[in-house]
Amino acid sequence: MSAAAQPRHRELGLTDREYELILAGLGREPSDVELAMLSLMWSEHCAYKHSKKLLRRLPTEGPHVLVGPGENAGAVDVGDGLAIAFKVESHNHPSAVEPFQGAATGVGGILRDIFAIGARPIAVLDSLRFGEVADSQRSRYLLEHAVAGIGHYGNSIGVPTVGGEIYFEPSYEQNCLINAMAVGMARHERLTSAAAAGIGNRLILFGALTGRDGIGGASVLASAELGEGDAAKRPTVQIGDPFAEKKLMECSLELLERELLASLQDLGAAGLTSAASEMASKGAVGLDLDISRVPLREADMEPFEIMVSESQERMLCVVEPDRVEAVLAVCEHWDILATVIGEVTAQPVFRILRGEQLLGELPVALLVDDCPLYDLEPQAPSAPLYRGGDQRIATDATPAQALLGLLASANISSRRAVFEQYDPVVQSRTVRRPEQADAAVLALPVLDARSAAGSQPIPAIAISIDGNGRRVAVDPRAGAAEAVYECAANLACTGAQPLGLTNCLNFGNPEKPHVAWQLSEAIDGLAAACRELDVPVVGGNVSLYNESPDGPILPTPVVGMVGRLPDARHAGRLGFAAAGDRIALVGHFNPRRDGSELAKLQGSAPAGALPAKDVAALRETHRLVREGVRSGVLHSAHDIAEGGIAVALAECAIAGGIGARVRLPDGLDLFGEDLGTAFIVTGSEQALAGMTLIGEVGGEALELEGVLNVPLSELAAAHDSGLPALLR
Amino acid sequence: MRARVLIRPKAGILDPQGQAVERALPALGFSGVANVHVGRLVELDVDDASQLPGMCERLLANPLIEDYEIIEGVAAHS
Amino acid sequence: MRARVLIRPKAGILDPQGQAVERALPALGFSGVANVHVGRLVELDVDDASQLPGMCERLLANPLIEDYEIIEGVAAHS
Amino acid sequence: MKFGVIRFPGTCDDVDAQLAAGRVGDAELLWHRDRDLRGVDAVIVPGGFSYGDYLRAGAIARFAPVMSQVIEFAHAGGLVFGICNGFQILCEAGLLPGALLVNDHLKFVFRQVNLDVVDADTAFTRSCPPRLSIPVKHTTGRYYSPTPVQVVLRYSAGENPNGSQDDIAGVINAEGNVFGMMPHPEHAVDPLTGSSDGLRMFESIRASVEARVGAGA
Ligand SMILES: Nc1ncnc2c1ncn2[C@@H]1O[C@H](COP(=O)(O)OP(=O)(O)O)[C@@H](O)[C@H]1O
Ligand SMILES: [Mg+2]
Repeated sequence: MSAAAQPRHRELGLTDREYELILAGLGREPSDVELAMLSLMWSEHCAYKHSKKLLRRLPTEGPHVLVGPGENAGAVDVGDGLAIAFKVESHNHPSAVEPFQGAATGVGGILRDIFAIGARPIAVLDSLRFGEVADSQRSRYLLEHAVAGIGHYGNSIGVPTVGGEIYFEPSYEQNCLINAMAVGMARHERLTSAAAAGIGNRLILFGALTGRDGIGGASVLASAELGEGDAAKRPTVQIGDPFAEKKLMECSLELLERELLASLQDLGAAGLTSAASEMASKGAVGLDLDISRVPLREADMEPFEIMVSESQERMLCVVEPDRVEAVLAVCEHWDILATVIGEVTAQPVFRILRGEQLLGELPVALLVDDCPLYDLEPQAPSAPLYRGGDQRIATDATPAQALLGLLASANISSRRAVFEQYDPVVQSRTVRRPEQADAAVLALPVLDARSAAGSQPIPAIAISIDGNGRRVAVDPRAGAAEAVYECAANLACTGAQPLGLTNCLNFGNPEKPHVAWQLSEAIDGLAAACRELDVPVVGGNVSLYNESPDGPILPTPVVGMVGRLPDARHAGRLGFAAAGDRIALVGHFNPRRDGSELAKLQGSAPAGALPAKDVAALRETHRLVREGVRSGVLHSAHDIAEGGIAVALAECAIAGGIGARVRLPDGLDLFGEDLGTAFIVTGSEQALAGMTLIGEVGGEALELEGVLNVPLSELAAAHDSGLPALLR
Repeated sequence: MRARVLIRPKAGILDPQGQAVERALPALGFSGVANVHVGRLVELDVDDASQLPGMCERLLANPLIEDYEIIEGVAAHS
Repeated sequence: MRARVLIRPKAGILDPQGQAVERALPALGFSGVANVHVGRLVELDVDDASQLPGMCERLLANPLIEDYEIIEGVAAHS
Repeated sequence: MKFGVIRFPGTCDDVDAQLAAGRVGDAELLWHRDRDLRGVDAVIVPGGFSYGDYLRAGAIARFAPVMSQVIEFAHAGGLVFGICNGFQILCEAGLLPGALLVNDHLKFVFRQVNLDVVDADTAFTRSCPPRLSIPVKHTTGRYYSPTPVQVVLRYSAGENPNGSQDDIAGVINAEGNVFGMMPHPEHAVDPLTGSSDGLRMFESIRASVEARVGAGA
């Protein structure tokens, strides 16, 4: 359909009813700039119109919560006056178009959310989903470029990328998922709000020039007038400049450290429009913004383009008039362009000016609060969401063949080829990097000669990110809950107690009843698991309409969790530690094949629900492992996840570089899964008293008595070469 | 035939490399420089020059963010 | 004046980028390609073209590993 | 003794280098616009992406105002230690021979590698054991020199992460006072974060500075 064929508000994604609400709220027709601003602020991305009501089901309070959902990132108290801020965000659609820049700017965007609230970013994690790499050239391309983009941004800005996860399923073929999580640290008093405050205070835009980047939907406002020769006026892909953001980050943190700012906000989706109107809304004030002062990369930009540009590496702050000089001086020190572009006003109205000329005048509430929120119409689908895939492991494979096949498979093989492209150690606090433990561990205080020599504990945090869309598809409620359990289990393996979590809800079109059902069930599952484990949700992100002509993606809630451990010196490891250590299986383990990796690789469609969990037992198991690791009596700990107990044992052996001899309890399914419930731990015989002893560490092979006996070198080769072989 | 492909950031696309060079030059005493852009150069021998546009579209350039220009029949550089 | 600087790896120095392109092309169905090299392109407006060799020597190229070629007076690309 | 750690816009491992050097002496950061080295006894040009590594790694940083001071300091015999991006900058500045090229596999690589100390008789390696475990992390680490150079560190057999000529990981100038290496010893100074082998290099520098002072140099 051509641009002229339907009313402009529809071209901009507003329904007729929404447009009527706008007319009623405004009492007149909006101008071009106003319409562009409103259409973006009323978009799913900014208004959460299909998810906000559901998100209210998530528990958001807890004794450690310092900042809950609503600010740029949530934050929890980790003691000693320190706060940890964190959030996960998606950049799925830009990455499907241009994976390198899409992923890079995804990292850049989530980092800005962290330093916008006053925290210094100390870690990045990524959660990636692609189509089946073994079959898809496109998925290999997307993976390679997305990983390079994440590395490019994180490595260049000096924030370690300490963890992540990748899954491959056919449903992500056309719609890959690129979620990035960032974690920051601040002293409590440094945490900053985005709320604009102080009538007469100045609004300063600092950072990169404003160009036509990512103008997206609003570009239809120009398209009517765009001729063939006007290619230059078309919106462009956002390009990330980590060098610019490095300076912007240092500059922002210095401005806050010197207490020069009344508030600070990053520019993300919908650029100046969303950043400024949200600052005004939070502060219950108005703003006058003069677009003629906004420094531009291209001279001939239209007012609406300036207001909705998504050029990266920009921040907005509110400053008292007598501090403006000082702010500009700090910006100059960091080689950062900074310009006063407006002022805080008493009337809660956002006025857009070009010099003296008034281009737009919108009530802040109309922009930020008045978009209608929709009730979904969930309906359970009649057919299963996941119908199984191609067979890649023979159904009559021997246990040894199945184990080697799993270790080399796309979803289980070593991620080394990916994480070697990320710097995990910059900032000198990484105590556990990828493949050393189930969660990343970062020391909080500076590590120096004194900490090394002293006997004082070195408090640390552990971070994990998880979410298995296939299991959520099998059973949305239980699958989403499993993501929470598994993150908590990962933390337990390092000795950490969960403090809070963030989540990114990647789903299809919520206007479709079965997608609405997935979303609603998954949120209920998340909420229940959070309550069961006492982990509040402090923030997150929702990415809907992840669809292709083949249908929606698997429902993919991704959970990022942060916990605390009292002493980094006792952070757990997953690898077997020493010959002679006893091995125990802990937990109320109820493994099932349905929905497991082996079932997938053997081409069988999952039937029924995921295993029911005994939550009291699960909590107790996590506590036991956590305490055992903290006290040092456990020499290693690893949760049993995808691939079941056989894969978990192999991973412990590979990571430790030492074999084991194990006798499994009768009737235990070698490859069944029950995520988050059970662990392989090692220690002395006394340390493991009361646990189910299953074997002993030692030798050059993994032997499961009467079942299989495979040399360690063969296990390691399968695990290490799996992904590179698929990528070739 | 030896051919040369010049690949440059599309107009309007952020070019941080070009900016960095432009800002560095005055400090070295070079003035009167503007509009610096940094791109890529690919030189190759091709049997069939009609394949060049396809190669550019599919591999050498990223048409979403880069323009390319094909120069056929340049002198060989050893 | 708009000028163009072509910077290429010196002969004899391993050029893995050129090799990667050369290896990738046949898989995309392009044959008969050889001797691929990947370098850098710098385009800029200069008031005084006599400054160009100095800029190349000091900043734009590293003469130890790269050769450069200056092309003066090219048409402007918007 | 006092180390000075140079910070350019885009430098990432400056604080890490300062912390590492701080374990054996005093260490302070120097800003790229500084025009004096504040009396430091040794200069560290740390890792990261100075000026975004745009154009060529290290190409723009070498012209920063502070670099003229570093060059003067080096010509006067002062100890200058370039790590990763710092090594690239010192090569670009002509203080060290050779150049760093993009890795043969074209990707960024982070890896804990073993290094053979092939010359323990330098101001930077005198306290080092024959083998060190230290991480590398770079995209442009393939060392190349058309002329013979004094090699101090090599990647142990089979561990070359970037295709560098003759497995070279670190080289020193003819005068023995300017040294550059691609691996990051500042990220190997505490067993808690993986290894403390890198600390030996900072200790070597301190010992060398103290020996000079002792000798009245
Ligand atoms: N799935 C979710 N769970 C909890 N909080 C959420 C979720 N999705 C969004 N939020 C919260 O809603 C607010 C708005 O999110 P978003 O628009 O993504 O923020 P920003 O514009 O700063 O990136 C944030 O405070 C975020 O934490
Ligand atoms: Mg934000």
